[in-house]
Amino acid sequence: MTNEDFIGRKTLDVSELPSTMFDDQANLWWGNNWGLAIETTVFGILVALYFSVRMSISQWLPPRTTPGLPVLQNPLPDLTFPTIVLVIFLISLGPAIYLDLSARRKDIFGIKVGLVLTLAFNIVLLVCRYYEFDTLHFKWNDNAYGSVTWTILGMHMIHLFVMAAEDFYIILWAFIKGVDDKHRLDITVAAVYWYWIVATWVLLYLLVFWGPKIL
Amino acid sequence: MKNTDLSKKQSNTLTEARINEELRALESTWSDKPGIIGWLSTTDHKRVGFRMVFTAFCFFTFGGILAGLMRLQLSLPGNNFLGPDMYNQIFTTHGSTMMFLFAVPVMEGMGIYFVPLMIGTRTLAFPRLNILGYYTYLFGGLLLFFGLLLNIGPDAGWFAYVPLSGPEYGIGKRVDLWSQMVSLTEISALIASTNIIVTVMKLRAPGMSLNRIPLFVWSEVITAVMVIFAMPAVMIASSLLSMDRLTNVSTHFFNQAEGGDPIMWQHLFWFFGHPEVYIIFIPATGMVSMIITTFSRRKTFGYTALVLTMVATAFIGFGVWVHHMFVTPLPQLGQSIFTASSMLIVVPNGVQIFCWLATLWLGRWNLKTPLIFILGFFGVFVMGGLTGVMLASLPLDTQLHDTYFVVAHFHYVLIGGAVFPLFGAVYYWFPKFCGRLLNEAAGIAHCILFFIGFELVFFPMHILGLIGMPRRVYTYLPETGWGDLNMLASIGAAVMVVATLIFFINAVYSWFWGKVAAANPWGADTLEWSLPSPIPQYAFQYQPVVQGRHALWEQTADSPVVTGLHINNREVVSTSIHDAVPDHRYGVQGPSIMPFVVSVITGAMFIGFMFTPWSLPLGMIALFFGFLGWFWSNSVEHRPPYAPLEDNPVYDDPADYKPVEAAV
Amino acid sequence: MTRVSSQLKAASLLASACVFFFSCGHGNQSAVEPTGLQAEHLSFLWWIFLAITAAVYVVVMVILVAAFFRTQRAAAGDEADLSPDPSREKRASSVVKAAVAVTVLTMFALMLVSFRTGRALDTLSQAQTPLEIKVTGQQWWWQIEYKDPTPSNMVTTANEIHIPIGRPIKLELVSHDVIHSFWAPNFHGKKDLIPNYPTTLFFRADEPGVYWGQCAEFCGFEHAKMRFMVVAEPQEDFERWYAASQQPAPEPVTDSQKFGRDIFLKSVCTQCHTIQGTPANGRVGPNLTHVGGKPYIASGSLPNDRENLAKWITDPQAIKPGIRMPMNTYSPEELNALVDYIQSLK
Amino acid sequence: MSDERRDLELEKPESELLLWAGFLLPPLAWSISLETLYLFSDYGCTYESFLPNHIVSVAFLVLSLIGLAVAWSNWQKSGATWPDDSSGSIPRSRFMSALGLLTGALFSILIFAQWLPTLLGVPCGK
Repeated sequence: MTNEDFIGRKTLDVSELPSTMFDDQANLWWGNNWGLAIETTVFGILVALYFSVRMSISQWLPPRTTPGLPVLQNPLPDLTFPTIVLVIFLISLGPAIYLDLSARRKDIFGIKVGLVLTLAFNIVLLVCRYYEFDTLHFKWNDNAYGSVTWTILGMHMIHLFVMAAEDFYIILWAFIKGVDDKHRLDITVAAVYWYWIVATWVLLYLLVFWGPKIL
Repeated sequence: MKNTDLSKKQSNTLTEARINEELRALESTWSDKPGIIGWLSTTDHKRVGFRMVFTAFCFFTFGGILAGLMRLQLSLPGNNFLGPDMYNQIFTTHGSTMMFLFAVPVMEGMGIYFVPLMIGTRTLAFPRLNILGYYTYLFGGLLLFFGLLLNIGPDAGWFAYVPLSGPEYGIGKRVDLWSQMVSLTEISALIASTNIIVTVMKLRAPGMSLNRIPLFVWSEVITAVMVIFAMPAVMIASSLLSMDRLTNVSTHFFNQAEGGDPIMWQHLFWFFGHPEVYIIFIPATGMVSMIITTFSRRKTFGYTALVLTMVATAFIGFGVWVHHMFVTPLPQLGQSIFTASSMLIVVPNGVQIFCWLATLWLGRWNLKTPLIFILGFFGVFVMGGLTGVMLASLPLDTQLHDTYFVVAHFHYVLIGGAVFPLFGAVYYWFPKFCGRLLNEAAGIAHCILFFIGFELVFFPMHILGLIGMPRRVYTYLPETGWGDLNMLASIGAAVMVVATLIFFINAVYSWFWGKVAAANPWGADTLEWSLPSPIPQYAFQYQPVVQGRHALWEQTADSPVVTGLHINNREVVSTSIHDAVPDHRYGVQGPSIMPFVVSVITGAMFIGFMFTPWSLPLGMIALFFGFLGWFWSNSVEHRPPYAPLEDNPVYDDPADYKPVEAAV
Repeated sequence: MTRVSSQLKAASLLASACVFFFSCGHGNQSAVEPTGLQAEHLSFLWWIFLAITAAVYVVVMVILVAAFFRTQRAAAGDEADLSPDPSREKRASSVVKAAVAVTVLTMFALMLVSFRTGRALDTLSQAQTPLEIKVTGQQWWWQIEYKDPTPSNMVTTANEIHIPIGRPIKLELVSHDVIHSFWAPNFHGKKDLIPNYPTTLFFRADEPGVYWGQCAEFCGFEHAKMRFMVVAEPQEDFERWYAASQQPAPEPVTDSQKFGRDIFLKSVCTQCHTIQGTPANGRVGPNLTHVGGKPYIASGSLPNDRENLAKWITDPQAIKPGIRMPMNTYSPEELNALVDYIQSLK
Repeated sequence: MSDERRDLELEKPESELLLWAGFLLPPLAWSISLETLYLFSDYGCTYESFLPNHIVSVAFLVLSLIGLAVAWSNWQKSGATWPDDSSGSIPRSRFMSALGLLTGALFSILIFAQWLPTLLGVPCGK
């Protein structure tokens, strides 16, 4: 179409529409959710892999066979510490929800407090994850069971890292440049990411730490 | 904002002064940065899409050369032209190239290029991610060919079955090259898919409700959703394989001695591998629908059914993977379930064929090259589909599996089902790329020769398979009696090479000296044809308000256009998912070099992972800084304020929106 | 264009049909010239599928060609038809619906035929006591072991399966390295040999003859040269062969043969190969006890004559690059004696 | 082209959740039935009990038919004519419910077809 084609055209004026929307009206929210769909598929496949390993191993748990050491029978993962970590995960939902709501309310103070709190929880959980690997009593290269368990924990840990980085970035922006509409949206989307991290962890925790006992 | 307000807003009309003023602003707002940095950092979906298509055609050429070498080797029994080592590298690279580096990216590239135009918007939802996806794809592809040129190309087949590809039997870094290439290209595919889905969900021009989306756009969205659920399987599989292979990691996912399972690899691979076929085929069906509609000069017959067939194919495509494993020792009962789904996937495909035939039957043909390619598509693809029915039968497949019959089958499906429509689409859309038409006579010669060559190469392969020739053999004995048919196939390959050369010469010639095309040379119905060719960077001077399924055919001289968007930064109208009612103005980021930087880091991380697991943490730290730079410059840039004309209101409430300075 | 392409199509169909039946003349490695019960079922299934799918193909092409002749021509500038004649549309839509219904029914019919065939193929496994043979796929040859209650009576050979006609054969398929696939198309479909997944294959030969099979799953360098021969013969012939194969290797007679044996036993050959009745008992490569009587060496890829045998012994990598057998250097006299000896192992 | 076609004003739409349910329930039922059936076939062949296969097939067939019924009721509510490309949420709902009708039919047939091997006694032999 050329300029002439537009002369005298009726218009649909969208100037009064807002420039930021939340939730299912926001592009970023959908982009994030489809990204999470990918990651959920990833975890789904890893879980399927776990069950496949379970089915192809006749002695469950498979004995640990570190070279040079006697065969260690039934090295069950510890339960106490991971359960405490799970509780911390669930508690961390509090600041996340608070942050989410503050962002929607445009409550700048709430946003800043929420950001710092979530980052703090995130870092604590990262440290906990490091010690969680110890509670497995297994190495990734002991057998296929060890491989798949470590991979599940590791994949989830990568998400913790990514979330921490994202939080860190938003904190930088919020404290240096202030909080604008675009970053309010970013915060609500990041909150969805955190909800997802916690939700997947509840399921993965059950699989990784209870699976060896009941499967 | 209530819808009623919108219709009140429609009363304004555009004046010439405002049009000219806004055009000037649009041109500068949407232009790329100058120079090599500008070239590397572009976020224009048209440039990125074209690069993707162009790169994919380069890989197509390389893959084709490899196919030619294989045909040379097989033309005579006991030939010594290529040894087994070279032959295995070549057939692996040929398969991997055509699947990972040509077919999927070229379809994505076409989607990246045309989807925003067809839905009447100026950009993809995440333009910077888009260019990141292109670079990761490019690096993955270069990695593969780098390996082949150094004679360390992967040699375990494009399917890389363990244990042959495992640490024990897959020597050197060959299979690692393959698995890192897979990871990189799948990242690219996942990025493109997320982008396309969100774009189509949220950025359709006002009025383009779900029942009006062009079929090609439907096909791209459905494909993208398939990618999201299919590609993770192969990404995980290839990552686990590289972890198994990495000496100081040595996991045991596929090591049967430690509880791993080689059949699990096949499940993971084919859970991706079969949907992959439809990921390639469904966009092609979108192209077929577009071309048939335009060239039979009537509305598409059975639009709803055609959308359904694509959705159904996408679903069922995930439920047929075990037919690649019919000869593995799994229980027949379980496998028979997959016979049922593999056979019934014919139903949606049949519906598609019937709807297209009905459109052609009821239409008036404008018999031009694109349509001729579609006729070739019918001739070839239908036969591929029917041999697919044979392979779906569990008992029959035990004879046909892993023979040249299968080679024939999937080339009929992929070349017939994807390459013929793709060539048709290139002839169709070429004017949009460069403003010139491809030469018709050369196009017809290309089509006919390609068709003849194709039939010569692949028809005999059906017979070869039946008389016992397995796939992936680098040679065969004279006593087998396979020599004549193989020679015939090799002659056909030469014909195909000639046909493709005609196409390339035609493309280069027409690009510079071809017939200049009008904006809509074919009288087509979708929105990209309302744009001048070549398309300006801002694409739509004013985003249209869509009036029907065949947007241009149903558009009237007084259909309204969208106004009131920022023209001093990159903004498009974002609409609701179901009915495409405007809900907000969506600002996107401008060009940035950071996606390039991030993709270089990603590439380095994956390549490093072939040698040491430490590349992962190091890469992630580097990525952290890469993304920091990216996001820091991400905020919508405010250019020097644009003085609004009287009838163009000021949009920003300063209290509501804190302007930020453009960084990086 | 369509006319041209459809004519071409017809011509190519005709031509390929001729080639097809011509090629079937020497089908000792062919899925459509069955010589066993299972392959007959499969071949019958194939012809049913071929008939139906060919009919469908012809119908689609006829419609396309008819549309080509029937429809009017238009130019790009012609206005598109947005409200087509409702009665024509309606007729077309009934035809499409009918076609879809026919498609569904056809698919169900084909499914039922498939399931029936699957059941028929399985019945043999419950029939009379089969002859049990263990087949091990190796990179890149086949080890064949005939099961026998007395271990010393077991016959071990390579790449050559002798079977009696009319009796069910039960193959135990095993692999210890990579995935192979056992395929003798004249008897049955193929079956993958996956490490850790031992499996079985039942078939029966109905006509005597020499048939060929080949590994069908890509297994590395010499996948192409991993062939085997199936000799189906009357019961008495089979028993004669079996009894002969149980014997240890014949003692060398001539001086040259004796010299050859000494060379063999002193060389690295013994680390991989077994010759029963001699100290050579390697298990890595094929059993050579009766290799002299075999028509082929190198997994069915090289006719067994003096010249080939000499070439194979000195430089197997030139014939099957990548295999585990190393190059060997012998003087002409030594090589001559070695070939003499190996040829005497009948 | 009539005036109301150009109008962007929309009537109150059908419940979007129901529309999506009618559209996606049959394929989702089929996806889950396929995976479960495949797992249970393994189980059935080991323990020679195929009752789970029948139960899974019937259950998901019913679920798929429920999807079909939902789509049918949506279609009735939105006017029960075959969808065209007119504007507004009613024609769009009609389009989505028609898609639901088609997926419902197709995937119900598919679930039935996958029940057949068990019904006809396809053997387990590996």
